Amino acid sequence: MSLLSLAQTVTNFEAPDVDYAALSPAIALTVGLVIVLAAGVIGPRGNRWLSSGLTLLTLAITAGLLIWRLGEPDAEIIAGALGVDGLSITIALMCVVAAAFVVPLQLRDVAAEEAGFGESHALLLGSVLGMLLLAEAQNLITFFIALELLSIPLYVLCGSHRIRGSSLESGLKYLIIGSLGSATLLYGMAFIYGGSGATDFDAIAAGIGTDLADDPLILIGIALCAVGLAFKVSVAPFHQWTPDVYEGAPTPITSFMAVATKAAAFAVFARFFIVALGPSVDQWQPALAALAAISIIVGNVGALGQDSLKRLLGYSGVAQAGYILVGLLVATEEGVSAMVFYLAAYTIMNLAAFAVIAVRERETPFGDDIESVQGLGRDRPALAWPLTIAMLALAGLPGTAGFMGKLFLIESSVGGDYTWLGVMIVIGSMISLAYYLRVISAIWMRPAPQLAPAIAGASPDAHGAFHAGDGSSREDREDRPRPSGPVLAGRALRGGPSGGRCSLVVGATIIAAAATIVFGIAPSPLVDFAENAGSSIVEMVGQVGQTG
Amino acid sequence: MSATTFGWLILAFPLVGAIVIGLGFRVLPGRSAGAIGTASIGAAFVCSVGALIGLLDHPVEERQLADTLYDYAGAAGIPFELGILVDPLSIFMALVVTGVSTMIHLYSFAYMGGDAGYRRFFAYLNFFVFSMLLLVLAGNYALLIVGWAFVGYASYALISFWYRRDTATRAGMKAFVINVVGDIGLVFAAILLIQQLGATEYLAVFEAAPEAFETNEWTIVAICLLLLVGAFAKSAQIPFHTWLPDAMEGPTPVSALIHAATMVTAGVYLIARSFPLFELAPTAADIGAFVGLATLIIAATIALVVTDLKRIIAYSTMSQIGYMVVGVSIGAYSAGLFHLMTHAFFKALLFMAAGSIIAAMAANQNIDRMGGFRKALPWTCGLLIIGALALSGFPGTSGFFSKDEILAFAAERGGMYWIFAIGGYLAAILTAFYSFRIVFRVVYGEPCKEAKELEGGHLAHAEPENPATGEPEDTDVGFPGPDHWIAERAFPMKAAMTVLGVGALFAGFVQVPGVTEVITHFLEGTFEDSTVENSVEVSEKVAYIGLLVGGLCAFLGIGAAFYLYIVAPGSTLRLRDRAHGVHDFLFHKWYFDELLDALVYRPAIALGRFANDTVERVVVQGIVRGASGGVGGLSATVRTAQSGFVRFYALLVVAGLAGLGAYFLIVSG
Amino acid sequence: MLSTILWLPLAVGLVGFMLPKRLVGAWALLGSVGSLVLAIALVAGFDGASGALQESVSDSWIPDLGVRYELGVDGLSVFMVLLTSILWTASILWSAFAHPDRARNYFFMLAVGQTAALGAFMAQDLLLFVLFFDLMLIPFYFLIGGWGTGDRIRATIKMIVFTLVGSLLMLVAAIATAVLSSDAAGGLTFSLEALRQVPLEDGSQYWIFCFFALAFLVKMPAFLVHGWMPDAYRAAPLPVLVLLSGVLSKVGAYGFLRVVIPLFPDASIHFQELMMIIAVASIVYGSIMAFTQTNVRLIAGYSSVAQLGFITLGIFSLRPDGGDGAVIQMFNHGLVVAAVLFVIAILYERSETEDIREMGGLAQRAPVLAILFVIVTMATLAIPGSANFVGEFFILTGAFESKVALALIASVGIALAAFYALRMYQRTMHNRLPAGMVSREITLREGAVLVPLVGCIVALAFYPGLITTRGEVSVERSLASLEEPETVAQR
Amino acid sequence: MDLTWYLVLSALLFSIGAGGVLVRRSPLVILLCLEIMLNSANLALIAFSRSLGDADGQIFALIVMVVAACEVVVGLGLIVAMYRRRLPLDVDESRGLRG
Repeated sequence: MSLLSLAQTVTNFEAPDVDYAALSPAIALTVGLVIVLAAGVIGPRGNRWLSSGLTLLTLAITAGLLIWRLGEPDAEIIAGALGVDGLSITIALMCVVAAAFVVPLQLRDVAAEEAGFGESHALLLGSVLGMLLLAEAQNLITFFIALELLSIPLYVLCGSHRIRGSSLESGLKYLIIGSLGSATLLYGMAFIYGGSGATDFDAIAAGIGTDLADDPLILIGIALCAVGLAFKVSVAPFHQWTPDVYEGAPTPITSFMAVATKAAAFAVFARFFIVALGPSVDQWQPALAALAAISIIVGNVGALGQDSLKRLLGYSGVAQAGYILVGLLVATEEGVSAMVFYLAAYTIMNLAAFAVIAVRERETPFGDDIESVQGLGRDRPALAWPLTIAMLALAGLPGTAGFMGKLFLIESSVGGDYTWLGVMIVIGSMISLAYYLRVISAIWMRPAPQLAPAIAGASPDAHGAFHAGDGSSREDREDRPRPSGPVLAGRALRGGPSGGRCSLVVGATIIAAAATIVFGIAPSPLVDFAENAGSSIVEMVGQVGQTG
Repeated sequence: MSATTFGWLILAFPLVGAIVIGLGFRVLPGRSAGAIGTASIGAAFVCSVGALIGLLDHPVEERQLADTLYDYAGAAGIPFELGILVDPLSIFMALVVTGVSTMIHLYSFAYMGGDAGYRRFFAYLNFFVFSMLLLVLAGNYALLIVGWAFVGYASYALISFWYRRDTATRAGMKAFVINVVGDIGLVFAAILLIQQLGATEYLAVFEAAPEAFETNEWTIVAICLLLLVGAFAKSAQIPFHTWLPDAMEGPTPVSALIHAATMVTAGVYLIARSFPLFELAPTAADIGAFVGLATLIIAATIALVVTDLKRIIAYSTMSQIGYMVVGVSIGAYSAGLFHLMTHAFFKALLFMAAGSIIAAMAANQNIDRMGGFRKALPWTCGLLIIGALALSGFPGTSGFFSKDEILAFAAERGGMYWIFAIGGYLAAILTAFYSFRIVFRVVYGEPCKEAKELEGGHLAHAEPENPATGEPEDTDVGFPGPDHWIAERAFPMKAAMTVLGVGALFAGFVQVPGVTEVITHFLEGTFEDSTVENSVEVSEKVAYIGLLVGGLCAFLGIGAAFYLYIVAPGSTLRLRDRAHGVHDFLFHKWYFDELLDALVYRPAIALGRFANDTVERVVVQGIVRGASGGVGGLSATVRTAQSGFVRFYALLVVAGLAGLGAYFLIVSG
Repeated sequence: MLSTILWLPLAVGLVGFMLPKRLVGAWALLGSVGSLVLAIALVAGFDGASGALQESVSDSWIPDLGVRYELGVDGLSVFMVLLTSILWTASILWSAFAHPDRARNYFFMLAVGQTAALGAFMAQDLLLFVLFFDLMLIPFYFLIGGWGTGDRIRATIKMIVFTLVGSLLMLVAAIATAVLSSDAAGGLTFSLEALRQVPLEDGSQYWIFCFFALAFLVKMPAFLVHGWMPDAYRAAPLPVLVLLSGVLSKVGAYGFLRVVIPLFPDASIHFQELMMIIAVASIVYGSIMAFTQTNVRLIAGYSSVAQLGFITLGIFSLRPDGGDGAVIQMFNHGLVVAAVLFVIAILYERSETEDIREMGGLAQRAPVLAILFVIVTMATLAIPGSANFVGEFFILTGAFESKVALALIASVGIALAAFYALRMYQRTMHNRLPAGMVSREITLREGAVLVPLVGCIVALAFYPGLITTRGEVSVERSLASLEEPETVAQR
Repeated sequence: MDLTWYLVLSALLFSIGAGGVLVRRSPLVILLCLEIMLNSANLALIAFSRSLGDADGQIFALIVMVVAACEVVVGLGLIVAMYRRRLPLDVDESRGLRG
């Protein structure tokens, strides 16, 4: 009897059907992650080539699978918990590219060396996996898990340069504030779940429908979720972790965080708000508009007069988040396309900038201080031009992808009756010129600092300014003792990479810069790429409209 | 060849001369530049005669031949053609200009011989003649303005010819800027004409004007007043006259040519040329006449006390032009132009004589230091006296007839116009007095040091110094020249002066009341349809009375001068002491310079200082500083908020959360 | 044709990177001469009678935004293209002799600048125009900052931020124009021709006009927004300054004729008085400042503020004669100010100073220089008989027709111009030679640059009709859209 | 018993957690407070799922616990690392990064 009932239950049980083809990128990443970790643990200690190679291989396979899926129709993967569509794939591709760009940067990164390449690469891949899932999340639960899967490895990576106090500090700060954010987000999710009675995005939208659009429970939930997401994309006034963490974390990690996290978080931000919370768009639009304006201003003025380039880019990241948010909040197809386009542009130009900073950190004793790029125009044109282009692009000057991105954002803002935000964007760019041009004038118009030529001379053994990271932490910067000969020698003894290997990074940098220019002149391919995302969002909203 | 072809040739020769000398300034040997210059002007004179003959072939009413070379810039409803008008008036002017210029070129050929800037001088001089001819031959107001401005530039270049003298450069600047003010007047007149009539071409304008305007309509009055502004600035009429005395900084031939004979009479020409407009605006015409009257009296009074030889003559020039302006303004066109011609002769002559004397004085121009040149410079003094006689209107000389014709016309027209007759005759007394003041101070009396030297056969030399400031000259630009020339020792100067002397004596006989009226007849081609001139027919009775009065005035003035300077020498000093108030007032030229300084120059400078110190620094840069300061402050705030305290970050987060929550609670239903 | 002219300089500049340093200058010169020849051919082949666009090029560029690669020249732009090529050739010639360091970058930046300027003049697509307009700044930032003198970095940042304030707002305005008129135009388009068919309603026209006007006025620069000018003029290397003041300042004025008046007629009429007042203020203020400055660069700078004021005055008389005057005056001022600046450079090489109080008496040993300079001076003060006079005459006629009082005030500028221009000439060439000043005759290199420019000035003085007749038709065409609201103008 | 009380309690817990993060200076305590916040969310989730009568909320809560555990692990790891470097275990002391 009981057996029979048991048998009945067994027979009744049917597993949800899984679209493995659509899931394949995630699977590939997971497998790769395990292998890399194993290789790191079992394989020869500190062998940078093995794990780097494996990581790149994994990323390549994932990218290949993603591109393959790009052609396929949209699909639900596991009972609507995950879904593959244009948005998810484009965002995932960006994250994968960013990671692939970071791996060579890590090659000579002392932090990765200490933490062990296997481990740090595994963590990197874990974070990428989180991003992939986040971009595909269709459901509050997967959304939350993916978000944490993205964040937690980054907490570790930020703190991975253990012998540097600032690295640990940044890790801790990131952890505390990040967890605070997650908690808030989670609490908000709880309210939305309670209000709408569902966890699937489209179900939530249906649940909210039109009558609950201004229900306090839902709206409080929205507020909490907005705060939580604003954290991840570092929108003011929830941005304050950004400059500190960017400055403290090892440069490769910073660059990865700066671009990939933003991309993934914005993807889910858009999906969650436009699809799930679509019904109460009128309620949250003004709030987000205010946030966007605030963070444009705060980010840009904060970056003025910063000497640490990473910090400067951190603040500029806050401002850029504000720009991108404009594309999101108009909640139109143009808006989302503009957002994705700008994210793509932002990815390439930021990667170029950070790569140059990373290289200079190793070549000069100035760390990421602006002095480290002074006179670059004469000494290292191969680095000077990419950085210049990146800065011009970030400032949104014509002929660069940044200009096109701003163009699309402004267009969507005007189209969505938020012209004043368009004006805010350009006002922000005006202010931003003051600090971007400061960097450029340091590159081209100021002489290289006294002892820099000896270091920046790009002679192989002179790449020893190794723990320049120390120089960049604040207490040293206050009154940095000019590193004298022996100190340098000591640094050089720490064994630096030769210029030859750096050329890999330089090459990547130049490619990124070139891409910035190319997409600035012929944006169409990138536009089509971005429009997949836009259209897919609109489709989802459309489906909701039919169901609800 | 047709008259118009000659007209173009008249323009061509001086221009070519100027360009050749200008480009060849390195290669031209010796005095060849002077030869080329003189020759080209001579050729222009010949062409003028040719044009005259060509013109006389036509019947009187067909003597207005317009011809266009090409459309200069006409567009958007603004006509702007490169066209000339060959008619009796323009040819008359062309003859006077080219004739006198030829003589003065001849004079300069020798006089400037010692100057390092010899070629430059002739290039400028030829360019001036070209501009002057362009002015008189222009067929429309637009081109007139071009010629008008070119003579202004030429005058500037020649006034500041000795450009190392800052007095000279300053005088040039003054002349140029005042003349630009005049140009602006003309420009707006032209604009108004275009606006009202859509034309600048003389014949078209004069044809359309009577239909377009009724008499004394404000537009036509405005047009005429604007024309008068231009005319006064060029002809040194009050209040635009202050540049002329300073212009004497230029070499003497320049004063003779530009600031006596030709350029300064352009205003008279302009008024005469635009007579159909002025006859439509009697008010403007009368204003012109009164300004002329004021100028002729004031200038004459100033000329009584000035001690600089050239400046005396300059003020007399102003005064004489005053006569002409009165003439052409009250409708005595041919009379005014007749006086223009005779004045050109005797005033050029006076300047030439003065130049010769100044050369003898080693560039010293102060008549207080001169005296007793009659033996040293017989020829010069003779011609000086001839010039003075003509200027003071001594019976039989050219000035006698021309001046009286204007005044007789005024008397005949009667009514208010009596004022001009009376004022004119009174001023004539002054004129006679100051012209013979020169004669008696320079020619007679005790020979001065230089005169004695010269009698001993040695031409005085002095340390080169600026007579105005007394500071030493640098001789790089040739002033005062390693050697200088007097008529007695330079045949070209002699010749030129003689010719003009003959003109000054006998030119009057072409227009003797009741006997001949060559000028009037010739000019009829232009003025035939003048309502005013033809309405007034000067009766022989009035004319002869006028001559009588004029003669008396001349005698009176000369007599007074004779008494004060010969009979009772030194009495002038007593006179000065007794009426020193008057003397100071006159000696400071009625304080016109000071007035101009206070009203225009100082305010402009003050305004400039205000703009620099206040507007630029406070407002304009204030905008910049304010913006950057605001952003900077904001940045400071943001960066202080970034305190590094993680708990503060958390606090901000909670605050933000609270804010959002509050907002959402508000919007929730 | 146009595409060749447009991209040739950039191509030359890029190739320059592969050449050895000593050849770069010559190569760049070759390229600029090439583009000059093409520009002359363009003018020669230009049909003056028709106001329509000529040599038009139109390809799709960013379909998603309806942005097209549309080029074309008409009477407004053809001479600007010529001016650009002339001045760039002159500037490159001067620089090629001077052998700047980092020559490759220098000439590359010059090349980028030329392409951008040409693009701004040729663009017939609003967004393309804006793009080139902003792009122009970048090379000049590098040129002034990299090869300038004095406090150049502050000056450049000031200049860039200041001028971008305008032009980025203009970007928003441009997009807004396209978006707001997309319904009427049937889809998003930035084509000027299409946009002028569907004028916006007044409300949006007004604020859009303000954004555009701000951009152009800052670029000129006009009174009150010229704060960047003195520093930039002091800092810029002279061959670059020639371009900055000769060409870039014109783009602003050109923009009014090309974009603002055709697209926002009602706003143009609504703000006519304001703009004319700003113009007159610039004239008077610029002139007053010019005759109180002692630094020759600043005299040139403020005088061009005044000159640009005249041009603006002509444009916003909203009449064909005023507009036509503005067109020719843009060309004249470009030539004249370039000549003046080169003269300043020559003077500097003799006196090692840019303060007129420390100069003087140069004419004695340098008669040829004196002659050239006096011609330039006379052109600067627009002596009748120069092409500049024709320009000012037309402008004043237009202004007189629409606002008599303003025209009269503007005439003060002419008198002041006579004063400051002559003052500069006299203080440098005349009066005593101060101690320690060497007066040298103009050298072959200097002559090679200056003489052709003066030649152009003189030649144009003989036949200004060359421009006025060709400008006329196009000006009327761009004023055409004012026609029907003319009634509004009356009240 | 009414759902509201559960929500009130969870809100209370959330506030306590947040307040703790704000006032306490030891990173350990701050981690604890963060845990409290997460659990307040859990409470709300479970309460809702109960009132809605659907299991998702409870599943969610279970997963959240796992995640919370991970966070704490990482946090503790960092704290240990700081301790090893003799860095003061006081969040107010670690403010090298600022400005």
